Amino acid sequence: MMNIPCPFCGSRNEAEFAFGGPVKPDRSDPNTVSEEEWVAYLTQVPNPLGPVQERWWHVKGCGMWLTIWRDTRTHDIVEGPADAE
Amino acid sequence: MLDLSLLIIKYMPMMQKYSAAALLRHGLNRHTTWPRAWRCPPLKDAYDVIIIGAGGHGLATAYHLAKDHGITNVAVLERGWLGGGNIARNTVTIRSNYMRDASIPFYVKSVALYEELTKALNFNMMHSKRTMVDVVQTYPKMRELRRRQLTMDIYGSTYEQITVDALRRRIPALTGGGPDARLPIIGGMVHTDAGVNRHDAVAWGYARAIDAMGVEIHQQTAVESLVRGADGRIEGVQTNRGLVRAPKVAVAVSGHTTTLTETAGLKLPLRTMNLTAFVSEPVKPLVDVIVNCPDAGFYFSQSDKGEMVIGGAPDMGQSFRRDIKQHVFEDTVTAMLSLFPSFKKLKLLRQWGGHLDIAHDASPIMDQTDVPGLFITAGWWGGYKAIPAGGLTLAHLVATGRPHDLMSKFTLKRFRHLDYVMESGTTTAR
Amino acid sequence: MPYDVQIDRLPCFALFDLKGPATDLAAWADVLPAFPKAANTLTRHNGVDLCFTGRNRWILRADIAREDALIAALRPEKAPPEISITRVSDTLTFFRITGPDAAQVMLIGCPLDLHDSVFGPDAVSYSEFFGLKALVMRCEGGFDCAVEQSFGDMVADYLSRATA
Amino acid sequence: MPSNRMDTGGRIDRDRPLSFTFNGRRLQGFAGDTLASALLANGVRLTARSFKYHRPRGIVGAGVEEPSTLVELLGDDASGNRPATTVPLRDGLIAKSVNCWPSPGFDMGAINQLIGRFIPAGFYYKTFKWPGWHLYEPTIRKAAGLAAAPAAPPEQGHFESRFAHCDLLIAGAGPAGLMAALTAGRAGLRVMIADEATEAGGSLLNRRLTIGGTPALGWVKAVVDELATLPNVTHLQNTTVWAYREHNYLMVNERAPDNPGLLERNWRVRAGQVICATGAIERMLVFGNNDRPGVMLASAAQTYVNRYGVRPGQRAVVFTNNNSAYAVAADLAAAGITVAAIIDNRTDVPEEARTLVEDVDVLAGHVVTGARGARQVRGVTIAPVDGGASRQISCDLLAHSGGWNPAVHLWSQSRGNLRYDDTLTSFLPDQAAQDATSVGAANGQMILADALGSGARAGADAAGITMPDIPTSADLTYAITPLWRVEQGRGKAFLDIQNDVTVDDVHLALREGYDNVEHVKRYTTGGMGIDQGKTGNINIIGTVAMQQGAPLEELGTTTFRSPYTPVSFGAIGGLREDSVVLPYRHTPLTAWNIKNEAFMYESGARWRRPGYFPQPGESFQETVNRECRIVRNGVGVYDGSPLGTFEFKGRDVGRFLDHIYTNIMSTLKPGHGRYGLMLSDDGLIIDDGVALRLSEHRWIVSTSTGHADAMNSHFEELLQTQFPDWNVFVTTVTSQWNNATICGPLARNVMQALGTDIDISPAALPFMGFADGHVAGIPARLVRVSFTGELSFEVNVAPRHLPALWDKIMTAGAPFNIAPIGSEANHVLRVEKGFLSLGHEVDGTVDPYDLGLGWVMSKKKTDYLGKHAVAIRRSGTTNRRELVGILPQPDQMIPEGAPLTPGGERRPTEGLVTACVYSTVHDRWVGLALLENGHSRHGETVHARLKDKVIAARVTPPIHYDAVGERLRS
Repeated sequence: MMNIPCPFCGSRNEAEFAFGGPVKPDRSDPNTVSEEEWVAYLTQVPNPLGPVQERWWHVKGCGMWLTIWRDTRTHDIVEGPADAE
Repeated sequence: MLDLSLLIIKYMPMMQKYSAAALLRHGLNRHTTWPRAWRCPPLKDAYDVIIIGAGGHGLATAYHLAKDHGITNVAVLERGWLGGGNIARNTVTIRSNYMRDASIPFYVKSVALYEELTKALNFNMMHSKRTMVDVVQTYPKMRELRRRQLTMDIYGSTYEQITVDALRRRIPALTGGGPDARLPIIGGMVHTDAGVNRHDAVAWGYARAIDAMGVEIHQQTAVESLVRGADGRIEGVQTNRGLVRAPKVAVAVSGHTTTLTETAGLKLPLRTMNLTAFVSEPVKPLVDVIVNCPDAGFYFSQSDKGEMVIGGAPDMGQSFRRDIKQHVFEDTVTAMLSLFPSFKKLKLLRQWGGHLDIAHDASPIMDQTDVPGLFITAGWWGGYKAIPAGGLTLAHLVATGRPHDLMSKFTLKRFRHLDYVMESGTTTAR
Repeated sequence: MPYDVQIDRLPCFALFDLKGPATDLAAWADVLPAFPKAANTLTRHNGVDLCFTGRNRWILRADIAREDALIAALRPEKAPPEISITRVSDTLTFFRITGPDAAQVMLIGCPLDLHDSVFGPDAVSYSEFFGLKALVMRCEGGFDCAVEQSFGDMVADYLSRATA
Repeated sequence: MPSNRMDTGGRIDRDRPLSFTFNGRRLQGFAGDTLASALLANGVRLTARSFKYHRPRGIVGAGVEEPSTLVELLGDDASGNRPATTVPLRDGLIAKSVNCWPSPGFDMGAINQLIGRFIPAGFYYKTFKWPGWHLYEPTIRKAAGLAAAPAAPPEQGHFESRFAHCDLLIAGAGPAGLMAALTAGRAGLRVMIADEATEAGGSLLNRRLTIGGTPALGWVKAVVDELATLPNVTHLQNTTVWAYREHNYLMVNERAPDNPGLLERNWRVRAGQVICATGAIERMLVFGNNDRPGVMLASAAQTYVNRYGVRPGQRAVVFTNNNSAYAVAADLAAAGITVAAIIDNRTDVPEEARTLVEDVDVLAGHVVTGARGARQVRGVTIAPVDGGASRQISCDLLAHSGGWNPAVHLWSQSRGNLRYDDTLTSFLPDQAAQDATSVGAANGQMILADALGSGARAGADAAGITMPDIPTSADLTYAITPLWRVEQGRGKAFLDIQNDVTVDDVHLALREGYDNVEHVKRYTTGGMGIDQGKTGNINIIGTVAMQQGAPLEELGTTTFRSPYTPVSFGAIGGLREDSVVLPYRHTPLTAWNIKNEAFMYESGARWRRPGYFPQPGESFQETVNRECRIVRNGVGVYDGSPLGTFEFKGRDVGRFLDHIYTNIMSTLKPGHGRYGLMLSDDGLIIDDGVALRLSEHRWIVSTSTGHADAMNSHFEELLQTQFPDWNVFVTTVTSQWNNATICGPLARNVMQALGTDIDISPAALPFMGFADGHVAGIPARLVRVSFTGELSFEVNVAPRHLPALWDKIMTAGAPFNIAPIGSEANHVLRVEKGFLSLGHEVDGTVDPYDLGLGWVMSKKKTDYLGKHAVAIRRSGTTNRRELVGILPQPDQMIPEGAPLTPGGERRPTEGLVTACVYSTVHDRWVGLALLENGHSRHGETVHARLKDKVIAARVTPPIHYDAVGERLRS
């Protein structure tokens, strides 16, 4: 049970959050990219052995979607949400 | 065919035959005369094929390369100790009750190969064909399982519906899930093909057999990167013990697939996730089948040592930590106690985690990659049951360059058209 | 000894979900108490609680008898696009847990650190209660804890089991 | 019956005798005893049989490390596999040895000793192969497994799990832990200190030491008393910290909570900092027959005399490789036990140790090469370390000490790493991975003064105060010369007593190439017993090291897994069982439904709903048929409350809906609604529903019941992460708007009978229209949607009004024979209409075109979620499975999910039956199916393949009823 820093609520139990997956590149206009690029965007996510930037939704708390850097080897949160208060 | 049989005649005698008689004979000289189960030969600088990962799939692939295709100039490179990956951490459930045409025949074949493995490898796998019983608690689930049943029947995999009474007679400890329970049991499905065996035996049996056929296993040999030639083809691997060359490299490192392929500039639709299991204290025989409770979200079987071997849902986040998330673990335990209230007094003895990579559509991937000569077998999620057929089909692919019929749907190419294989099936209940 | 607590399921409150910048909300509806500054705190003004439960998110709580008056004052359907005002009186059901062991019973279901030094008299926060999303705040001699109305019967059952 | 109970001493209450039963014998003990100490007091030496060879065994340890005597408790506190050393004695306790029959004295399984030499480690991998394992398995299973499984849940009481928070969690209340707690507690930190023993003190309970010049236990009492006065300190005994998870989240199991209703309590503790004061565990020495009853850990013998006033023997030999056993010898002598000799592998014994036992014969540079005696130790054979003549000494107690292992289990679980220390010859905590420190013996501070000091230091650091003064104490220096095994001698030398793993087994494993420590562990099963190798693992590693000539630090340890000691699943689960894990959701009509004998079940998304309303004598099918006829020919009503409902507000709502729906929503006029379909960006159908535009900037969006939560997440993620600048607010109002849906040709009549201020004429309120007003005097929103294909009025009201509305509908509808409709009939009606259902027709592979919903895929919009993915998928795939209707030939039911195969042969499927229902409209079975290229195969005959037969079916369009849809528009 990780302790996830929420910008609004402070650190809370992981169980209050829903996992939002690793952060993908911004969604570009599919009309401007090749089919291969679009497929890659849809199916591939960062899967590093080490820090990964990922989203969590504080669904049972303040409702905020937040972004943290978590080390996938240790669960250490190496960087909290950018807009932490 | 002829030279294949020759191969076997040529190599098998190198292997010390295991039998009760051998035990007696060696027992008389205090077991000081047993040979090594496998050698540790010097690492050559080149092989015909390199297999990365001496886990179940890697070892089985080497076995079928040698046995079916006569390719024995093979090195299996293992970062740690052989059989130390997921094969050392799984819950040894062997079954073929899948839903899609693409999947069922593959698993039917795998179960059949497992049943013959003890004889094939002259190593006791302790294969226990004890059947799996599904405890069904919702109508949508029952509908989905009936769908499986009829499709499985086409491929000769057995799945029979039984009543709640029959279910409770089969599993006397199943005293929860009564009419007033949150999710009353509405029936069961019996999959008689299912069984369990001894995971260490599978790893050691394969290792011993491939060693006897001339394949080399190199433990404590970590592959740091894949090496490509000027033409983009795979050329070999860089290890902590130096460069090793091979025109064909197969990656069989559940969980770490992307870690390796990215060293060759290859991106794959895989995520690494954590799955946990735990065992109870050993107790006298109580449950003689594999109990699977899809609605409650857990399954277990009782090992020959008497421990309940229990598994549940994965932890959502990506993880290489091989840990246990307490809340995920508690959900599994509480689900179990709802159906098996007497287990409240049973004690947790040991728990552990393992990691595996899951493809974007949650189905396995076995294919040659865009890097010529580089093959992957990944996305196995419950891949223990797939080891023998996984080895059979990957060996075929590596040897012939063509996918085996049993794996023809599970290519990497399918993603180019988002043509998913959705074994997970129905998305929601009515 | 068993837990020394009193557990009551409270009747429906008048509840409003407010979203948007505090300034715009305050400008639109003068009936509102002063907006709390600190996250997860509330302000009280003649029987109306204003809970700061999320960035640009607020819950207004008052006696159900004041519901119509509040609707008239808040005019949800007329509110400008910069803000959102929605009546949600029926969406939450409140439990009041009071008595010497109230804090202990809360610990069985709620992962929040409810120690006085952390969860003060004006504290309010969404969190979990028996795994369900819940709004938790202090009340005289204990805690108020609200869950989604459709889960109410379940939580009543858990509480009776927990204190059996 | 011999009594080994001393007249005085120990922490037992001689005024409170307790009687208990062990293997059928009635025996006496005292309050304060453990089962083990009571057995020893009664002279019971042979207490167990070993797992594999069924060798006679006695009591080896005095705490959780006990590898030998496991008992099964019967009666009230029934439980299995309990080390006798951790079972507090109570009056009427009934215990029996596990794994032997009929008794440890006469055990049939002992036959295994005779064939022992032929069943070495891993023997079962090499045999039992012919004709098949199934032949041998049942026997093997019976032989394994130790105690019987619990037969039933506890009769009274329940388990509790709770959350807790503290600044500092201290595991262990020995000298170091107590000192840390006192220091941090005085400084005002919120401290939680937990200890597995029945009382605080740790090793001080077992030894005779002084602190501040007075007996150490006096100091312990003073500290415990002061902690009790500090409101910021929680002190728990009989409580084990069993797991150390990520982010300083630890599991703490309290076995005897103060609440009589509770059996056990599990604390989930989030700690600011953690101090591991878990002490050290003595390790065995490895020599021939080191498992004989009467061969005991030195610290255990010391514990029995000092803490329990029990003499574990009359004439003792002490065998050691370190100083600590000299204090033991002194204590044994003081207790009136003859100490025949101290055998020490060290050639020069430190003076301070030697002086403790002036009149005891110390044989330096010697080792015990074997224990004599079968059912209990009668003597030992000893010899010089460097070989030479052996001789024998008789004794009935062999107290041995192989040195001490810091209990680093918790530390390792926290992912803190270990280093091998050559002076202490054991693995010690090294780098911390979380905010944790290790103190006392757990950190290699083997002397009392150092333990107290490290505890005080850690407590002070945690509180950020200066180091307090430490009370003075005297203790023996710890000096050791490693002795992983005695190489001379004969007889089985055990490394793991519980799993019967010998030195020969490890040698065999290495010989056969199982040369990694993990391989050795798995091949020999060493360290895999219930004690998880607490006394033996290090000796296995040492033996491997000796054999391979490799230093221990290179080999490393095997993984320390949670739990530290076994924990009952009940405590882990706590209250969270059954409906707590999967809560039901109820609508306000649940009571009414139950009163009206609805068959209730979970119908997705945790909602408990009526499946159907059977009338007396009706079969399931008759009930469903009746409910269907009512809707098709008259009027019915159902509770549609669970439907996901969201209020959208803001300038950019239209723009946002255009992005998430496949069709265009922004053009919708206020007062109107529109059906829409939502795709994931990779083109999978995730939901369908209706959007209502209340006004320019306010909308209501409804989603399917099952996907409401997922959709909420979907909306918020897009809005917060992709369109943070868009002016859109989303508020969930599912439970603010419940609805009763009146449906059927007579629905309008019922509405008129109810009375409403809304003009419900088709012109004023057409299909997909809605209006706010009153129905039967209740504030309501009236919506013209239809899930049944009939004229429908969805009357949305606040939940608090729903029961009243429902009653009024029943009254107003009575003249029209209105009746409640369950979800089964709803299913039939939607199938007749060919309405798609997530989970039936939508199974993750079909796209809107396959379902005949191409019209809902906007051509105008250049981009929306899933648009391009669907195009890519269709361009790359052929033989798509498309939605069709089917009419079974001859008329009969086809089970849902039945595969369609060419000619019904045993061949790959070309589709499947997604639904098949009895249509009261056509008086026959009708169905829906997904069929390869189905759209172009209307009129063909396909075949459903069941196990026992093949059913033909004619392919039709997927709409079996009112294709033009005039009824729902009426």
